[in-house]
Amino acid sequence: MFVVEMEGITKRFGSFVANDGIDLRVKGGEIHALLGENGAGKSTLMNILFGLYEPDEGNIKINGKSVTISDPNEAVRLGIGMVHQHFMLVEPFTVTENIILGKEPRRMGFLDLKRAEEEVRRLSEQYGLQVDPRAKIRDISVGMQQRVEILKTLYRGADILILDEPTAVLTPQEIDELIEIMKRLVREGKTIIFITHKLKEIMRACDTVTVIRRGKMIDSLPVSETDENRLAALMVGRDVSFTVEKAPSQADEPVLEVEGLVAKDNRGLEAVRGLDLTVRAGEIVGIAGVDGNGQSELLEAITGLRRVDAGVVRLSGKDVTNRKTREILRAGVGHIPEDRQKRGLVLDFSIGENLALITYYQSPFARGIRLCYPEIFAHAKRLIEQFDVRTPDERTAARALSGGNQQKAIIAREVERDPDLLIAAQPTRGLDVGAIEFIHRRLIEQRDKGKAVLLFSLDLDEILKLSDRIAIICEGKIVGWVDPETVTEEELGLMMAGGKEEGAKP
Amino acid sequence: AGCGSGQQGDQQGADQEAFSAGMVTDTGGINDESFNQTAWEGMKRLKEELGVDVKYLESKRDADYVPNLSRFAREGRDIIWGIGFKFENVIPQVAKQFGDAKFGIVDSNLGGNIPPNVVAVTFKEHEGSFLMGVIAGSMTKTDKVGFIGGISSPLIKKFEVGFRAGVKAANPDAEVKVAYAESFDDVAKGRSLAQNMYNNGVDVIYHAAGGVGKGLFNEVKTREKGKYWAIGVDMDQSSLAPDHTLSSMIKRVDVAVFEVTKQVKENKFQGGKEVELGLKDDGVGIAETTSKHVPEDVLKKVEEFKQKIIKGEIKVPSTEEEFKSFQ
Amino acid sequence: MNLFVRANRQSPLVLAIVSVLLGMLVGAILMVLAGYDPVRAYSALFRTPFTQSFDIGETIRTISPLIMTGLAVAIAFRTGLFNIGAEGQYIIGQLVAVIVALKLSLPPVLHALVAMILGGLAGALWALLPGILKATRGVHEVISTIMMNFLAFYLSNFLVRSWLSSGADSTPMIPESASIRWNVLTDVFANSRIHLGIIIALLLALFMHWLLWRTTVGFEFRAVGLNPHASEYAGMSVRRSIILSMMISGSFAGLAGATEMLGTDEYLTILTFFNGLGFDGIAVALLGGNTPLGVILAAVLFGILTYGGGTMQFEANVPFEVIRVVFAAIILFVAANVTGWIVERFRRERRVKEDA
Amino acid sequence: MPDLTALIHSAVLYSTPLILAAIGGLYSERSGVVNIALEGLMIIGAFTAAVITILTGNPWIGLAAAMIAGVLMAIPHAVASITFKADQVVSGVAINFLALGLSVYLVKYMYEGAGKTPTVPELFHQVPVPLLSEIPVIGPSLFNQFPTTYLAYLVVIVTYIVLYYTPFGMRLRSVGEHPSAAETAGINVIQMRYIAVMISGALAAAGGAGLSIAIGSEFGQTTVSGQGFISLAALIFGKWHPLGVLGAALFFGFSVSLALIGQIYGWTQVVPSEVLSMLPYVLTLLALAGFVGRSEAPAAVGKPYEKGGR
Ligand SMILES: Nc1ncnc2c1ncn2[C@@H]1O[C@H](COP(=O)(O)OP(=O)(O)OP(=O)(O)O)[C@@H](O)[C@H]1O
Ligand SMILES: Nc1ncnc2c1ncn2[C@@H]1O[C@H](COP(=O)(O)OP(=O)(O)OP(=O)(O)O)[C@@H](O)[C@H]1O
Ligand SMILES: [Mg+2]
Ligand SMILES: [Mg+2]
Repeated sequence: MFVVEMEGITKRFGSFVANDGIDLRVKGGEIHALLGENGAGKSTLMNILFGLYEPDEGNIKINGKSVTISDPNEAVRLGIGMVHQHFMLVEPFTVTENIILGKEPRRMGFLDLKRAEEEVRRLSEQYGLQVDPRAKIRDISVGMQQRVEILKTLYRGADILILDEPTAVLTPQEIDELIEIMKRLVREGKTIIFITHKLKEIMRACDTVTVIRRGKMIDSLPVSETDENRLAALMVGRDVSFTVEKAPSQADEPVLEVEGLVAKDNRGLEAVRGLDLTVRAGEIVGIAGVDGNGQSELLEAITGLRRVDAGVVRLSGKDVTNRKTREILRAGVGHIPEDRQKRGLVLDFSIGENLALITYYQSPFARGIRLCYPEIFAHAKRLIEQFDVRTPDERTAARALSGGNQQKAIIAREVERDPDLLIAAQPTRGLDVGAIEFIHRRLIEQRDKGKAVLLFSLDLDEILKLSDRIAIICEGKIVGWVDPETVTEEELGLMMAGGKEEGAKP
Repeated sequence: AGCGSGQQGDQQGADQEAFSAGMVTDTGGINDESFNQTAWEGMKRLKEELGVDVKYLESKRDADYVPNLSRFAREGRDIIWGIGFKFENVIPQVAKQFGDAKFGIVDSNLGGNIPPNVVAVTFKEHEGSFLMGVIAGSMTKTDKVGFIGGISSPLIKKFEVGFRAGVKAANPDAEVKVAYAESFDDVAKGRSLAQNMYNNGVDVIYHAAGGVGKGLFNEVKTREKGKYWAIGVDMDQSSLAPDHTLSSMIKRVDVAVFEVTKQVKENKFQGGKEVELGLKDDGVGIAETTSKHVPEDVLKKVEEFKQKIIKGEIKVPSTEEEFKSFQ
Repeated sequence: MNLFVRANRQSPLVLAIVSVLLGMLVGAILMVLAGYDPVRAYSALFRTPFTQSFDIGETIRTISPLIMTGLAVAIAFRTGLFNIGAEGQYIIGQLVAVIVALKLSLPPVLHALVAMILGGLAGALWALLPGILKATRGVHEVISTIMMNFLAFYLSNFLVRSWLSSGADSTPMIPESASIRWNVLTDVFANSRIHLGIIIALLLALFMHWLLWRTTVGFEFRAVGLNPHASEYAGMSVRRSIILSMMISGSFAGLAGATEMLGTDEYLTILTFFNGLGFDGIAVALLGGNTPLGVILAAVLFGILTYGGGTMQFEANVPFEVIRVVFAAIILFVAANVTGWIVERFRRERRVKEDA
Repeated sequence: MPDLTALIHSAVLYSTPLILAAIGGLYSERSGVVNIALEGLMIIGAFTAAVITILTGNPWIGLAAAMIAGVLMAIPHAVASITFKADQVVSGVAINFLALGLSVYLVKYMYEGAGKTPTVPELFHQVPVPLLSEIPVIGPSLFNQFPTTYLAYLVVIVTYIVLYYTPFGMRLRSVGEHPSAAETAGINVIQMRYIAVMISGALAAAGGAGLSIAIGSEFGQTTVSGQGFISLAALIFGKWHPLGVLGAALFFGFSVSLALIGQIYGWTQVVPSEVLSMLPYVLTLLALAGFVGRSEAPAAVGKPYEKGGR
């Protein structure tokens, strides 16, 4: 018996076809994986199911009945709940407030927060979610936030849960816990549609998988009848290799030395507390840690974006503590920031301007204060070619590029400056295997050229695959170093959690 | 459609034959319940009694004065009025440009340098204000009276000083509280000032503050009758608070505009001169409604002072300097 | 219709023109409702600014400060700042210009030049404080510039009364040597008050174009305006851009004040309220899409409407304020892209018909 | 020394229109729509109140009409900035132009070319609240006021309760912080924003009405003269919180009345009145620079909402 049947769904954005006659059938009580590259159309399909978009063609049946889902309210009434790829949580609100928003318990017209909190606590216990109903969203970890999202759907009585890439931001332990929760939900009679790029998770958690490529449905099959390689090939449309070819590192002189570093976060609390770190030429150092343990503050302090309250930062032996960002970048630092759209690019600038965003004031792009646009565009053309950035031309706004190509542009810009130290933060977050492969190769290339690479990532696979040494960060300190060859994901996860029971609170 | 009634009859524009006059308001606008409006009264009288073709132009900004004056000059109007001291700087300029046209300005003597084609009309406001001071000084029970000014300037200072002199003459013990709203149209400020003065024991307030004065009347109206008083300015303002208005200092801008324009029509234009109108000329005076609340003996005292001023026995001060030497 | 639709999709200019026409239609409706004759009103409005050389001169005079305040607002916008303080910077510009004109005695030309430059600088300084507050303390420039407007207002009145005149309500006329009227222009335009401000305005527009799109400074301004975070990550000094942009913006507004003082008014009075040129500048900048050329065109339109509006009131008895309503409607139509929306409607309808 | 009662009284008098308009702005901005149109909304309120009170002789009808007019004037702002996704600042600026132009145009049309209305014959009067007005010092200053002031008190209290203790308020805040989250929770973002902008129109117009039929007695070009902008400043200064806004508005009112009343006590002998007049603005700047620092706007303020947008 199918609880969800989507037939021939087509959705166009302008002339772009995001979904092209897709069929999706989900059985009751299963965990159904939806697999596809970035931009394949997964979120779009789910947004249609959830009533956020109206399909241009096709029809939907829920529990065998034809329905039109014109808005999320309708979807909720049909028992559909969705946890979005980008969290839909109001930061300054509490957990409870977020959960009840739109369906508030009332007493004489006023909010009945007491009753709401009890309800949230009850649900949380029933499904083993362990959230604090009174905590503010901005104070809890990403993993917790995700549970709040799940609670939101449960609170509304959802039987069909859509989880859009829920694991991208989680630690291994959190992923395990999530999978546990999903299984528990299914046991309680729920049906789950689970979107991911991560084949391993599908193999572990799911019953059925549907693969989408470029807006078309490619295949739908039981997980038991397939394996990772087969799925990867279906997804990308060609065979992919999973391992990165990597020679042993030839580590040399220290390039980056950080000693006793102290820095505060935006709220004025100490986020980096006496941190020591060394990265040598010719090696990749991976920083593993749960989100919010001082990673952002650390890299901002290194790059001069945040005040260093104590300690020293040295670059190739030269003290650069509290120098201006520009000075530090010029001293040989490349920086691939963690949020490409917010920090890496000026989306409304042309791709050419973005590729010169750091060097525009130097020759040959500028003479004195005069800009030389022909040079800027010529330079861009070269890089676009060299780094295979897919864009109509160098004058197109960065906004119009896909996420992967935006990231490629940033990498092109940073690598081309030939820095001694390359800092890469979440360089592949949200990208598909093809793009990931490309970026990984570039990072290793840098290392092999004798550069120092400092990698921040929440994706442990990535850390393990790329790093020559791994530093574990917890509560603003490096709490240990491990060898990627010998360590297991589980050990790593435990260290990251800093011995705490749950890696939830920052 | 309802537009300025004065404008209705003359839409054909100024034909060469009819005698025509134009008037440019300052930024206060035509219905300012003050000198622009009074001046327009004079213009309307010119139309009714002498068949003069009259028209006005309002100025949005100070920068509009020149184009507005020029526009009338180019139309060939026989006399063009700039109403208010704000025209002080532009009238000589335009008068020079249009040497053949005749201009009039109210409330400024152009610092004494009056071009031959301009007549400057000023008033001895201090004389009228002196009489208001006499009334206030005589009527106060608390020996505290108040003065509310608009934007401080030598002109408004004349009102203030004259008033203070009058108070001093009638009641040497009385104290005068002075405050300027630094505005001519912020009614709320007028009200606040009045309220605070009254709360501080002041029982008679005189204003020379244009629209700001309305705040004074709004305030006094809400207070006990026969105890709190206001004195108006420019025209008879007793209608704003009939039970609380002692008097008003009348300034006959309409008469001035009427008389001077008439002179031009009769080819008796006295260009290059200042026409200064005081108590003697009935250019300033006391509102008729004064007798309503002011008792006989005070009125008599006022009349005595008035005669002394007219005869020159009292020289009313018009500046702070002169006030210092005023006995 | 076909042509209209096709042209429309391409050109922002066409969009602007259609919005202007729609705005005037709103004005016409308002006139009809009140029993005025819109044809007569508009013909008076558009005829006079062009027919007599005096009026042409006065129209140009009206346009030049609008260009400058428009550019002032636009350049700040480009850096992501909303300079609502052009009004105050304008006042300070005219104040300093009149001070220099009255208190310094210098030979002709030089006198005017010094007065103008110091006026511009004063505007820049007046914008500096909000710039610094924004850059260092995160104070929203909208409030701080509103405060600065009021401060400028009272400061100007204070100095006029206590220093520049002896307690009077206006300063004396500035000396000939500080005037930026130019005999040739004055003669050509029949004694109107046209002055060299218009040349300065056009030069400023060129300067802005050059600065924004030809220099590293402009690159920084635009980057900071579009994404301050990314700019900071790229090593730019966001603070410097904010402060510098505010100062340049302020200097434009200050120059507007200075040129108006030295060319149009030639004396300064006690202000009773803001003259609104700073706010008009906001409208001009918006209609002009925050580009120098757009600002010039928008200022020309606003200038014609403003000056012609005076004539309209004179000749057709229609209150001048209807012009403000027309402004408002134009801004709304441009901002909401109503034209584009109407065109979309047309196209969709046609497509439906063609499909059927 | 000035007596404190008088000073507080006049501070409250002056802050009343600011409180009403700024709280109006609070609704709009909390829902994510920048409201620089407060000035225009106050103007239309002041205009309507004056005209309708002149026509009917009843200031209550004038006030009600003003609030309706405020809603009507807010609608174009809502349509442009919500439905048509125009830049909200731009649209607000347009409303300011529109309100001033339209109201003065109508005044001229109705009153034979005059730049302002005649004096309103029947104004609101100050009425003491029984009991409360007998409290020493603050009684007569806070509770012997115009009905518009009591309305302002009420609006602050009600807004506080609505915002933090009702579903409507929570939804409103969520829409201004994270509209997509609100939409997925089944809240109609567009509708919420329309309602909020319309409320802001009604309240700002009530503030304007206070200027023309309570503390003032006419409407003209300069009746509002920038108070809408000061209200906006009060809103930001008060950090988008009803009590903060109240405090900020009172602060402005206090310093304005200090400058004005100072003259009566002879302060102007020492300090020129212009310098006193600058006081509120200087104090505000100092406050902003010194202690208040950054104020966090609602996260989504100024951003048009695109359904399904990321
Ligand atoms: N609102 C929109 N307007 C225009 N294009 C859109 C819109 N939403 C999605 N698209 C495009 O449709 C395509 C499918 O997007 P969708 O978000 O469904 O992909 P996805 O499979 O979820 O990818 P990812 O793994 O990156 O989340 C993409 O190319 C995207 O750019
Ligand atoms: N705002 C936009 N304006 C124009 N085109 C857009 C816009 N957003 C997305 N697109 C188009 O949609 C395509 C897909 O965008 P999206 O960001 O979803 O990338 P993606 O398909 O997920 O690719 P990647 O794997 O590189 O992330 C882009 O190539 C782009 O052409
Ligand atoms: Mg993508
Ligand atoms: Mg997706």
